Order: sequence, then C-alpha cells, then structure tokens
Amino acid sequence: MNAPADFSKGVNHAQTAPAFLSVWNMESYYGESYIVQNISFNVHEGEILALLGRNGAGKTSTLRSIARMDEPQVTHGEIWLDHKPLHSMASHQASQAGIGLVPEDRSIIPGLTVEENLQLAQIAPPIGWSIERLYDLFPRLGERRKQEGVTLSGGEQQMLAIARALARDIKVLLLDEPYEGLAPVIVDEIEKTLRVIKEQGITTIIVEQNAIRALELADRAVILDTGGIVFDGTAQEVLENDELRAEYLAI
Amino acid sequence: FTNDPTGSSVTLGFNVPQTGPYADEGADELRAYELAVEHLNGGGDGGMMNTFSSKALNGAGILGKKVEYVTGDTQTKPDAARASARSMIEKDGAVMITGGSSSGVAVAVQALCQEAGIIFMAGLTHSNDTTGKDKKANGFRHFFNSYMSGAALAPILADNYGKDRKAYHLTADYNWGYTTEEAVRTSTEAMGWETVAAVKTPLAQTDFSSYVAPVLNSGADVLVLNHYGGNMVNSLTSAVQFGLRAAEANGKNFEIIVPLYSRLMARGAGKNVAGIFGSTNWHWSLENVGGAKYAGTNAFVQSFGQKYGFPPSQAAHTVYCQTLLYADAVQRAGSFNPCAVAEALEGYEFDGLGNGPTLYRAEDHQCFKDVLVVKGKENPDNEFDLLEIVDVTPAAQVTYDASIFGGELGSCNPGA
Amino acid sequence: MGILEVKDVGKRFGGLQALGDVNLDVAENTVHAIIGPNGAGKSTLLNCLVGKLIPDTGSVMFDGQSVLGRTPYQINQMGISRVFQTPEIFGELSVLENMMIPIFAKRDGAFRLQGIDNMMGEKDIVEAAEKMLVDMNMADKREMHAAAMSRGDKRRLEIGMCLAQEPRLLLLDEPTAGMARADTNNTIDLLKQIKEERDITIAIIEHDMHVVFSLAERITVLAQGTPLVEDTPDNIKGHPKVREAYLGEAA
Amino acid sequence: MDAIVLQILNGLDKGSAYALIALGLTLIFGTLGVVNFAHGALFMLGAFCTVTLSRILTLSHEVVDPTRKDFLGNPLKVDVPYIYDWFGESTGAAIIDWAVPLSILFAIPIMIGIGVLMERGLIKHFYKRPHADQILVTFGLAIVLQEIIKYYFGANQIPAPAPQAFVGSLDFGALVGFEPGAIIYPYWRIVYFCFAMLLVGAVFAFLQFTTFGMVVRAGMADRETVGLLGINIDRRFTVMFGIAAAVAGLAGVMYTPINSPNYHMGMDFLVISFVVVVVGGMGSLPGAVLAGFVLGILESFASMRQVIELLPGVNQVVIYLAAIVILLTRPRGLLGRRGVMED
Amino acid sequence: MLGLNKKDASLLVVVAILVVCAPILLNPFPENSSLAQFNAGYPDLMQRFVIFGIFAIGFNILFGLTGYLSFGHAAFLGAGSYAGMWMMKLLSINVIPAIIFSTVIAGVISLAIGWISLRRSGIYFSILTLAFAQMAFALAASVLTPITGGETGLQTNLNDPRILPEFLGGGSAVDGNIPKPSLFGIEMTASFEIPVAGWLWTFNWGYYICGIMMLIAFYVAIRIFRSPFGLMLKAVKSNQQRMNYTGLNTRPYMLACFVISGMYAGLAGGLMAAMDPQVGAERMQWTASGEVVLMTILGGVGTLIGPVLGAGLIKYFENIFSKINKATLEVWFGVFPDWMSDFFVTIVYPFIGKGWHLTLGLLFMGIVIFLPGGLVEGGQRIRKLFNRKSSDASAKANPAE
Ligand SMILES: Nc1ncnc2c1ncn2[C@@H]1O[C@H](COP(=O)(O)OP(=O)(O)OP(=O)(O)O)[C@@H](O)[C@H]1O
Ligand SMILES: Nc1ncnc2c1ncn2[C@@H]1O[C@H](COP(=O)(O)OP(=O)(O)OP(=O)(O)O)[C@@H](O)[C@H]1O
Ligand SMILES: CC(C)C[C@H](N)C(=O)O
Ligand SMILES: [Mg+2]
Ligand SMILES: [Mg+2]
Repeated sequence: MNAPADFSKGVNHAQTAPAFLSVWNMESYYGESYIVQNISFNVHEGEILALLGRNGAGKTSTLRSIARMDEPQVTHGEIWLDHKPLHSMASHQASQAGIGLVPEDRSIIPGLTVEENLQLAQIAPPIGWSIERLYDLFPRLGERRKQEGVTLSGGEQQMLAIARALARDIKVLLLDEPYEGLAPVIVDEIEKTLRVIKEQGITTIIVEQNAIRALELADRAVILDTGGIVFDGTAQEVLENDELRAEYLAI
Repeated sequence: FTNDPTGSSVTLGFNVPQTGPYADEGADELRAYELAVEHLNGGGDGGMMNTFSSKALNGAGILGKKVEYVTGDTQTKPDAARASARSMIEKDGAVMITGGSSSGVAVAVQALCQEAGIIFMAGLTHSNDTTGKDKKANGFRHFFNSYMSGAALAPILADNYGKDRKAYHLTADYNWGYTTEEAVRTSTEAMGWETVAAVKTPLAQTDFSSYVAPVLNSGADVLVLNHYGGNMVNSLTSAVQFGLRAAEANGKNFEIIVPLYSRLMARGAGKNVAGIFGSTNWHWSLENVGGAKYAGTNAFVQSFGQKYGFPPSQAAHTVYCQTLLYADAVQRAGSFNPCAVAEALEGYEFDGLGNGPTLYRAEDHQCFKDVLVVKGKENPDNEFDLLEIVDVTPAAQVTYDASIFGGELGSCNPGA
Repeated sequence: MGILEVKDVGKRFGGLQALGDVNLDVAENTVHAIIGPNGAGKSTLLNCLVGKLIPDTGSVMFDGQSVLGRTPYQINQMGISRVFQTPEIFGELSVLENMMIPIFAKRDGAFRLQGIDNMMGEKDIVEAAEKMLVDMNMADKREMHAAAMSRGDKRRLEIGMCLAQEPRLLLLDEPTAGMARADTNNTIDLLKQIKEERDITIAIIEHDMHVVFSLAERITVLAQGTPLVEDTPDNIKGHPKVREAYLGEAA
Repeated sequence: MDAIVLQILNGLDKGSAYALIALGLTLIFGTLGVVNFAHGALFMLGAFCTVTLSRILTLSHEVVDPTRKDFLGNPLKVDVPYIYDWFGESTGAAIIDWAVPLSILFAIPIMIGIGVLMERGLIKHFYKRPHADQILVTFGLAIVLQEIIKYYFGANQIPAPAPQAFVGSLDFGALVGFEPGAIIYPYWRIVYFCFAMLLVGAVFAFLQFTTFGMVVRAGMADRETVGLLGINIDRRFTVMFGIAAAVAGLAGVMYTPINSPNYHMGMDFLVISFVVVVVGGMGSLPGAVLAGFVLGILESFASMRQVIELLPGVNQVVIYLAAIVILLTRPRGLLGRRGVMED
Repeated sequence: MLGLNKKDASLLVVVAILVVCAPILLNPFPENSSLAQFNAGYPDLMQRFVIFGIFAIGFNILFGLTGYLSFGHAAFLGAGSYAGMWMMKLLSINVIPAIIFSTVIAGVISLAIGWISLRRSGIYFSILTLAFAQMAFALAASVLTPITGGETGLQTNLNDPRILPEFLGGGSAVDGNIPKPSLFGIEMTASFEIPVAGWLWTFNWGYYICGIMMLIAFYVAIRIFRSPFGLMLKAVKSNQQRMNYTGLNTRPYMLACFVISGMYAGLAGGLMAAMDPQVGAERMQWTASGEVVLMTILGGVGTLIGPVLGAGLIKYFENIFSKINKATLEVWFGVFPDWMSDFFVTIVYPFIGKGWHLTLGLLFMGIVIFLPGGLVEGGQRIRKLFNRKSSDASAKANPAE
C-alpha cells in the first residue's frame, strides 16, 4: 500500500510530478460543506484506476473536481495533467486539455437528437473517434440517431454518454458508474471497449459500485471514505484483502 | 379648517407629472410655479403681477406669509396623484393643491381636495367633466375645455374648408377623448358637416396605422384626431405617412384637424403639423398678434424667457395664473379658509393675465375667456415658433349654460 | 388471477414499436421481476401501468379495475406506487418532509385543504415518517435538503417514500442502481421483510442479477417489446436464449 | 375586399415590428433563458442611436441674423450645422436627410457594444439565478437606461423623419388592380417590412447554417455538460447577447420614422413582445416571427371600424384573447419546444 | 402561542409592535428639521405600507410557495377596489361590507382565471395570467366605463343611493358633502395628533384598521406556510411529477393557493378603496402586477416578512423621494460654501424628485446583485455579523474553553 506522496503546499509540482495525472492535496466544497478532504493520488499513463467507496464517500465529487466543474469548488490543492495545471482551468479548458467525463446522471442534453449530442462533442478541439465509428461500437445509437437523446432508454443513454466522451480526443477518461443500468451483456461489451481504449493509451479512472468487476479491469485502486483516501494500491491487493473489502466495500 | 398656516410661511402643493408621458409638460408647469412663487414673494420682475387687474398682491407673500412649496409626482395616474396630494396635505400641511396634466388626474385630485377641505386649482385639464359632471365646490379651473374648443373651431373650419364636409373621428378611448369628440361633432354638425364615423383608439396605442389606413376609403374628407400628447404625435404621423395630407376626397383636399394643440406636442410631431388647425388656451405670441387686449402675455414671456431661456407653454401659463389667482383670492378674502377663498373666486372678473378679460363663473368654477384657434406653421422662424394664431374666438361665443353637463358642485368643505 | 393483469398492451413511438402485445399476470403477494436488454421496453411498460403513458392497444387491470383512463394520482390512490429509474424526489424539501408527503397522501387522499393546521402538530405523521427513515437507515439525514444527497441516498429515499404509502403494488425501476453493495443488500432485506409483513406485491425491473435472483419468485424476460419467456428464476438462469440475449457470462 | 387587403398590409408592418422585437427577445429569453425586461430598453436605445446621430450631424454653430427676432424680441441666433460648412449646403442637407438609414451603420457597433457590455457586466452572473432575480435586475437596468435617456433627451417625442425620398406612399391597390387610391401604403413601411425580412433571414441563416445555434441551445439546457465537451459557452452567450441587442437596436432605428421615439417606447413594446415570444413558443425563432405576424394581423383586423362596432373593445384585447386561445389549445405556443421554461 | 412555534410567534409579535408604533418609528426627524422630508409617518403612506404589505404577502403565498409567477395579480386588486367602491356607493359608507365584498369578488374572479391559467405552468402560466389581467384592464378602462368609470375612475358621489339605514353607514350627503368611509361612524381619515417636543405623531384610525387586517393576513400566511397545505405547495414547486405519482392531485392545491392569494389581493384592493374612495383602472395594469412581483423579490421570495419590507421600500421611494425638489436640496446643502453646495446639488439632483425612478432602478439592481435573497438576506447577514462578533468576543473572553 503506497501512502500518498507528501508534497508541501504551494510548490510547483509540474516538473517533479511523477505521474501523468496527479492530484495533490485537493479540497472541495459544496457551498459550506467540506466534501473532498485533502486527497492526493497519482495515475500513470495508460493505467486504469478504480475509485471505490460507499454512497456519499465523495467519488463523484472527486471526478467532478478533476473535470473542473463549477461544483464542487476546489478551494485548495493542485491537479496536473501531463504537465498542464488543470487546477487553474475552467471545465472547457480541462476538456480541451484532454479530460473526458461520463457523468453519473449521463447528462444527455434535452432538445438535441442522439446525433446532435455527438456532434456537440466534436465542435471544440481535439476531436476523437468519428461518429460512424461510434455507431459501429454502439449499433443501437446508430438506429436511434434521429431520436431525442433524453427519450432513450436508461441503458441507451449510458451508451450515448460513453460514446460522447470518445467522440473527443481524450487523454483521461473519467467514468462515473458506467455499468449502472446496463444489461449484463452490454456490461461485457463495455468492458471490452474499455480494454481497447486502454490499449490505445488512454488513461481511465472508473468509479463503480460493482467493485469486483471494476477491480478485475483496473490496474490500481483508490478507496475513499467520507471524503478522504483510506487505501491506495493495486487492484490485486484489494481483491486479496478481505478485511478492506468488508470494511469499505461490503463485499 | 384644515392646514391653517400658523407660522410665518404658507405651503402650496404643486402636484405635476414628473415621470410618464406628460413629464415635459409637468416640468414646464413646475418652472412656472417656481416663477410664480418668486413673484409672490417679491422676487424677480413681478411678471404678470404687474399687469394683473387686481392689485391685492403686494410681493410680500400671501397675507404677509412667505410662500413655500412642495412638489410631487402624479405619474399621470389618478392613484399616484392622490397619494402625492394626500402626502402634501397630511405631511406638509399644504393649504392648496394645484397642478395635474390630465383630466383623469384632475378629477381624482379635485375629489380628494373636496374631501379633505383644501382648495384645488386645476392645471392642465381640458375635459368638460372637470367643471361639468365631476365639478366640486373646492375645485377651480382656469384652462378652457372641450366644449370651448369645439365652439371656437367650428366657424373657422367652416370658413376654411366649407360647410359640406364629411368628418371621420379618431378618439382616444377615455373621458377627455369622449368629451372632445362630442364637442367637435356637435359644433361642426351644427355648421352642416356630417360625421361619417367615430372610432375609439386605445390610450396605450402607439402605431395608429390600422386606424388611419381605412379613413381614405370611408368617404370622409376630414380627419379629426381627438388625441393628445404621444397619441396625437403618433396618429398625426401615421396620417401624414398614409398620404392623407396630399390626398383628395370627394373632390376636395383632404384635411386633418387636431382639436387641442400644445406647442410641446407640436414639436414632437415635427413638420407634420404644418397647416393643421386646432385650438389652444394661450400662446406666447398672443399679445404680439392680438394686441394690448392680451396684456400680461409679454410680461410673462419676458420674465419666464429671461429665467429659463425659452418661452413658456400654455401649461406653464395656466398654472402661473392659477397660482396668482389663488394668492389674490386669499389676499382679498383675508383668510386661508377654503370657503372664504372659494367665495372670493366665484364670479370673479379679472384681466391682465394674458387672456384678456376673464370670468371665474360661480356656477361651475370654470373660467371664461377668449379661445385661440391656431394652425401649424409652414415655415417656423425658430424652434419655438411652431404655431400660428389664426383667430381669437371671443369668450361670449364659447360660453355655455352651466347646467348642460350635469353634476353638482356641492357645498364648500372647509375641512376639519 | 393476479392482482395485476396486463393484456395485449402495445405502444408505438413514431416508427418504433416499443411494446407489442405484452401479456403479464402478476400474482398477489409475489415478487415478479422483469428483465431484458436495454431498450426492451421495460420502463415503457411500467409507464403504461402508472398513467405516464397511455398504451395504444390492450388493457391493464389492477385488482379487477381498469387502470387506463385514470390520471397518475388516481392510479396511485388505487394502491400502485412507483420508484423511477432516475430519482424523483422533492429536492428543495428536507428528507423528513419528503417522507411526510406520501404519508399525508395515504391518509388524506388526493387533496385536502388544511390551510392553517400546524404541520408539526401532526404527531402521527411525523412519527411514521421518522420510523420510515430509521427503516431506510437514513435517520441521520433527517434535516438535509434532499437535493444535496448523493445519488445512492436519493434512490433510497425514493424507495422509502413509496413504501411509506403502503401500496398494494410496488413498481420498482432499477431500485438498486448506483447503490453501494451494503445498501443493496439492506434494500433486498427490507423488501423481503416488507413483503412478509404486509400484503404487498412487487414488480421489479433490475439489471443486477444478484438482486433479481434473491428476490424474484417469477421472472418475465422482455426483448424488443415482447415477452420472451416467463418462468421461475431457476429456469430462467438456465434458459439458453436468455443467456445469449441478455445474461451473457453473468449467470 | 380592399379593406381586407389593406388590413393585411397593415398587419404585416405591425407584425414586422413585433417580429423583430420578439426575434431579439427570443434570442435572449427563449434561447439563453434570461427573462430580459431590459429588451424594450435596447429597442429604445436603438431608436435613440438615430436621434443621437442626427444630433451629431446637425451639430451647429450660431450665426446672428439681425433681420429676424426671437421670442423675446432679441436678434435671432440661427444654427448652422458644421456639416454645411464642410460639404456645402445641399450635400450637407442630404446627409442630414438620410440620417435614419445612416444610423444603421452607426447603431450596429454601438448596440453590439452595449449588448456585450451588458452581458459581461451583469447578465453573466444571472444565468444560474432564478428568473425572479433576472426580472428584478433587468427591470432595474431598463429603468436606469430609460431615465438616462429621459435626462438627456426629455420626455416628449422627438421626430426622426424618413429621408425625403421615402416620404409619401405607394398606391398599392392600383398595382394589383383595385381602384386607384383604394389601398395606399407608405414607402417607409414597405422598407421596414423588407428590412425586417432581411434581418430575420440573416439571423435564421446564421443560426441554421452554423452550429452556433445548436451549441447555444445545448448550453442553455445544460451549461455544465457543454463545458465538459470543451466548449466555452460563456463566449457564445456573449456573442448571442450582442446579436440580440443589435437586432433589437436595428428594429428601433428603423422604427423611428414610423413613430417618433421617446424614452418610454421600449416599455410600451415590452409586454407585447413577451406575449409574442411565448405565443410563438419558447425557444423557437420561427415561432416568434410567426406569432409576431399573426398577432400583428389580428390586431389590425380587430381595429377595423366594422369589427369594433360589432364587438366594442376587441381592438384592445384581441392580442391577449388570441394569446389565451393559442396557449390553451397549443400548450407550448405555436412552435415551442418541450421543457423550455415550463417550470 | 396561537399555534405558532416560538420563532414564528416572536416574528409576529415583532411585526405587531412595529405596526403599532409605526407612527412614531416612521417619524424619526423633528418636524422642522431639514430631514423632516424623510419622515414617512403620515396616514396615507402608512396605510399604503400595510395595504401593499397585504398584497405582497398574498402574492408571496402563490409565488414563494409554488413558484408560479403570476403577472396578473393587479387584476384582483383592482377588482377588489371596484367591488369595495360599489358597496360604499350602493349599500353603506361603512367599510365592512366593502372589505368583505371585495375579498369575495376577488376570490370568485381568481377562481375563474386560475381555473383556466393553471392548465399551464412556467412562463406559459405567467403569460396567461398577464393576458387575463391586461384584458381586465382594457375592459375596465373602456368598455366597462359605466361600471368602472373608465380612465377617470370610480368615486363616491353626492347622489349615491347608500340604501342601508343611517346607523349602519347608509344615507346620503351631509350638507352638500359626500360622507367619508367610516367604521360605525369613525371616519377613516380621522386622526389624533400628539406633538412631543419637536416631533408630531399622527395616529390615524384608517391606518390602524389596515394594520390590524395586515396582522391577521400575516398570521394566516404564517399558518399556511407551516401547514401541511403549505408543504404540499412547496412540493408542487419542487417536483410535480413526484406529487402525481404519490397520489396527490396538484390542480386543487394550486387552485386553492391561487384563490387565497387572489383574495389577499382583493382585500388589499378593498382596503385601498376604503382608505381613499377612488379607483382608477391603472390599478389593474401590468405595471401594477409587476410592482408586486418586484416588491416580493426585493424583500425576499418565500420569506414571511420579506414581501412586506419590499412593499414598504418601493412605496417609500415612490412617495418620499419623488417629493424632494431642487429647493429642498439647496436648503440641505446650504451649509456648505456656494460652489460646493452647487456641486452637490448637481450631483444629487438627477437622483431625486423627477429622477426618483433612476434611484429605484439602481436600488433594484444593487439589491439583486449584492443581496441575492433580498432584504431579508441583508438582515440575516447583519445578524450573522453581529453574532460572529459577539461569539468572537466571548471566545476571547473565555480562552480556557
Ligand atoms: N450539490 C450538493 N450540495 C451539497 N452537498 C452535496 C452535493 N452533492 C453531493 N453532496 C454531498 O457530498 C458528499 C459526497 O457526494 P458524492 O456524490 O461525491 O458521493 P459518491 O461517492 O459519488 O456517492 P454515490 O455512490 O452515492 O454516487 C455526500 O455526502 C453528499 O451529500
Ligand atoms: N418518448 C419516446 N419517444 C421515442 N422513443 C422512445 C420514447 N420513450 C422510449 N422510447 C424508446 O422505446 C424503447 C424502450 O424504452 P424503455 O425505456 O422502455 O427501455 P427499457 O427496457 O426500460 O431499457 P433500460 O433497461 O435501458 O432502461 C427504447 O428504444 C427507447 O429509445
Ligand atoms: C393634457 C390635457 C390638456 C389633455 C388631457 N389628455 C386631458 O385629459 O385633459
Ligand atoms: Mg456518485
Ligand atoms: Mg428503463
């Protein structure tokens, strides 16, 4: 188990950063409530990191902080992606720097068709997979391309959200519960896709309640509890450590 | 009685529109009020106090008390005007309220003053109702009214446009519009004109094209615009755009008439007013045109023009007169008691306030004086010279029986 | 003769036959699961039961009375409650207030004007709501704004709200999606317990086979808008077509 | 028959005014979701761009003319515009005559500037705030703008006539075979209508043939997600606001010869333009334009003498009556989209 | 107390004390001081404060609880005023029938308008209410002139019938003067004045009657906010879909709320007519509806006391700021040297008198920008500041803890 590296505050870590994506002493707030409580971790290029924890542990908040969403507000700490300071960017800049987030509520944009939802992802640079290629990956979306995105079934929306992230040329993919609401066969499909993505060198952080599945896929795991990191190590370690699983993952 | 001034000063309430569509009229009224107060307190050149037939005023305020004033904003809304007047009465202890910019406001404030036992000296209000159907014992009006406009205009129109005319009326859909339409209709019909149609237009209307456009095909050859202020500027502009000025109908030149003119309004309509007839209560060039009978005019224009750099409007003139008339009545009555003041004003004849000999009729508290028929100038000399006086109709010709509009004066209320 | 009888229900969206001739019979006091691939029409079927959609053809009978032609609140008053796929709660209200509303609806019917009664004077209702919160293991969140909870908590609250109404038929659309394993297990236990204690019938849509197989007494598999098979869990597990079209390696 | 054609024509120009104002409003209100009570004020500012330009063009120095007298009897001071000195009297007069069309060029940068300033300085902070707050702040702004204009230009109307070449009217009836003089129609109103169509077309084209419209719509529905996709939505909102302000301003510029502008003209149009936008359907540009014309024509018909005599007062309520009927039969207005400002 | 919890009860008590003492509190400056301009303690304005307070409280019951933004509430106010006037013309000059009838009529009209408008939500609802109100305004201002007096408005007249017997306020003119609205002989305009040192306090009957009505209205509003009914309304605002699928019919809840809110407006209208027997159609115009929206937002939407504060602030500006003129300014700045006083007068002049709208506009903007929750939030911030200070102080005082 690696303890999170301890860097003193206020130092420019860009040069010293050992990893592709590094989060240092990050603290985030929703208004007055202190949610992400001083966490630090590293993700190496091409790696899949599983971010686990109970409901309300702060997983979503962590991903949103990295993607530089307005809420929660990161009040302290640094986030570096490939020597670029994400912490001083707005969400659209973070996205242009290579962050792709699949949010937990999928955030399909109302009023837009499936295809428009995808087109929207290809307006700002850098552009990733072509829309046709995405339809090959998710044929259901191709069939429904003219349908309004929000009327898709729950699972179809999930596919659209993942496809939309891939439509951009991302360096880091942040997945917030990607398997939720998907039929088991589709989960298998997506898992395969994630492996393909990994082979292409894309770094992934996956948040998932189905911890076993996530751990089987992941190289490393970070476990959160009430906003702090309680474990940072390899996925294998978690799978083998029954106590840890029982205490924080109830599996 | 209410608000008997106890100190060394007396407060008048000037309640004029400072916001809303008549704000410019209101501003001009306020200038005249300030001038009047200055003159009453012995400042300035004395203005019309020098020409006024009554010599009761001596430049030492009213009954020796220095005149002070409070101002308020009517917003040209009866509600707001009453609120403002009530605050003058209740908070500032005003002994008299004056001002107003529309008949709706005048009627509302007049009723309030009646209730509260305060004298109301109406400002700009032209509807018959103010001293007709809605007259009140505590209220007085110097300005002329719709009936007089009609009576003065009709003969001139017949002279200029002939007796065989077909008129189409556009009428602002409110009380003043109704009485004006009625007045112009009756008096022109008496001359032999025919009324083809009369259409009410909403007060809030800004684009009158759909009302103006059908006029040419209606068989009419005269358009009467019973509109005032913005309404009139816009409807006249539309009428000119639709070519009515240039058109012919029934083998005659098509004509437009605006029963009630004001210079401020004429400025808004720009070149469109050229050659169009209407009536007005007073105009700054009256003494130059009409001679010494209208003495006071030049004195007033001089002192107003010196102070502000432009000539006064008819609104300014009427409220200046009202202020002097009130002060004079108090002086003559020797008391601020509204009933005493009312008595001093009722049936009072005076001269030298720019309109020639004038009577404050006792029965309805309406002033009777000569009425000006004016025409938009074709080639104005300067930016104030927009109207040309065509004729002055003698007071006798516009006088009517006090009972024709109904209403009851009631009895004067001195207040608690 | 079941408590819920769905006969020949069909529903089209434009060119898409979302449901075609669905027949379903849910026996009283059982747990009936509906599973099937994404976009099979499961949620659509549920929508037809609660008045959110009106089917083009067929009939839906609840306890011998037709459901069609009634508005959602009338259907609910008949005794059908529903948990949505994306949590539908009163975000601006506190958790306790959220819980009180269904209890009021249960007691007072669809509308009652209690213009100046004091809410906190309704001791019974407050108590019932508090008890339900304890049951749902969220008593500590009592005063929280519902919108500020994590998503798993929102879902639990919604289930609690539906249970608080003591419905005769409870419809659950992926109730444990996004829920941590421990809470999923709690919810399974709670549902089992409630079913034992009260006269309640449950129809559940789930992609989590663990939940399905722990709860369901009968399972209907829906595919492309029509029922593929209906059988006991054990038989479904072994059904080759189901394995191929839906379960994949999961079973 | 001719009366009907006439009222349709009349409705068209009233409709184009409504449509233009509603078009600008719907860009802000229907697309950006900001309840902009200052929109009328933008229209009014456009009109005052014209007034300002003609004031600038007529900037003068005084020449004393001893032969004429002013109202106090002193020798008259005559104002001679500098422009006469520079271009000679006839060219100078022609330039002044063309002040209204010239103002289009003058107003575009000014209005875009005002729009951008307003968005950056104020509205930006209000996208996420409740509609109520937007109402209060934009209403406050509208009052402030109005008062400033009133302070400098007074409360009365200021004439701003069309160029001499457009004064007068076209005998439209004679063109299409009615009796001469049956249907006449002022030139300037024809210009206004054409201008409106042009502007509407340009805005449509811009939003239709570029992804701009889609992005802004998406940004409105879900700012957060659009940002997630790498799009700087703030900048696009600013641009949108600038365009909307320019559209409103140009509507005002061209309207001045039809009705002389005053500081209050924006408020007069404000309520109607909200009605038009909503009747057209929230978020629909074609809806706003369609509703503008429908209501304009209806209003024209309702103000026919024959109609008023039949149903006194319809002319005053017809727009609202139509709005009620349309909203009750078509829940989202004529062409509205689902979910836009329904809660 | 009265079925309220402690916090609400103390709020009610505070408001009651303020209402009772308003004639003193609103006249903080001695009669002859140059700041006497800012005194607001005269009957007309105090009546307006509480009447518009009632109006805004009622509006807030609808808007604050359900989030439905009605842009036509002035129609109910106007209808209430007309109804009240007719009662005073036909029945009796006693204000009681007028007030009751105005509330009832407004209730009936809001039932009809609400029935139709509530078929839509969001902006569509707002525009429907606006359309109805504008129609009501247009009709009142023109076609219905025989009933409403058109643009001039409706007033009591010398020859009104007033058919009730004299001891109930019926009967005709008193020696050529129109009788004034009264409550069993107590005239609404009657006041007694108490001069204390340089101050003059005016205690007016009409004001206290309005004040009592406002306290009742305020109390009822608190009860509604705290009732299950209020909870349902908040739930409607939060999630109508969930309401429906929880077996609740939102329509009658909304309609009941709309009607209650309309009746508040009617009551306010009736009181206005009773305090000052004159109604003009412009009372129903959209600007009047807009004003109550502004009052509510300014004070704080969904708060109990906010709307009253908002109403007070707007009316204060309308009545006090609009009356300051150049001459007054010159007196104020007279103490400075001439050039300085001229300078100040020039700076300040555009914002007062006829410029009062400008100040109001700036105020609107300032408040929304800096106090998103309206005046109530301002109050809360101040209180927090004090609390923090005092807790800081106590923390320092007890370092051991
Ligand atoms: N908008 C918000 N305002 C205030 N608090 C919030 C908000 N959103 C989330 N929280 C709080 O932040 C904490 C962490 O929430 P977060 O959504 O990050 O958890 P999570 O680990 O993703 O949980 P889940 O597995 O349920 O999705 C929770 O306690 C939650 O109540
Ligand atoms: N309003 C609508 N308009 C058009 N198509 C719709 C609409 N609602 C649903 N559909 C389509 O109908 C099909 C069935 O949808 P439904 O939501 O019932 O699926 P589901 O079985 O619940 O799937 P999931 O497990 O992914 O939630 C889907 O293909 C969906 O895209
Ligand atoms: C301003 C007035 C002279 C005319 C005004 N419209 C009236 O009602 O009397
Ligand atoms: Mg989460
Ligand atoms: Mg589903």
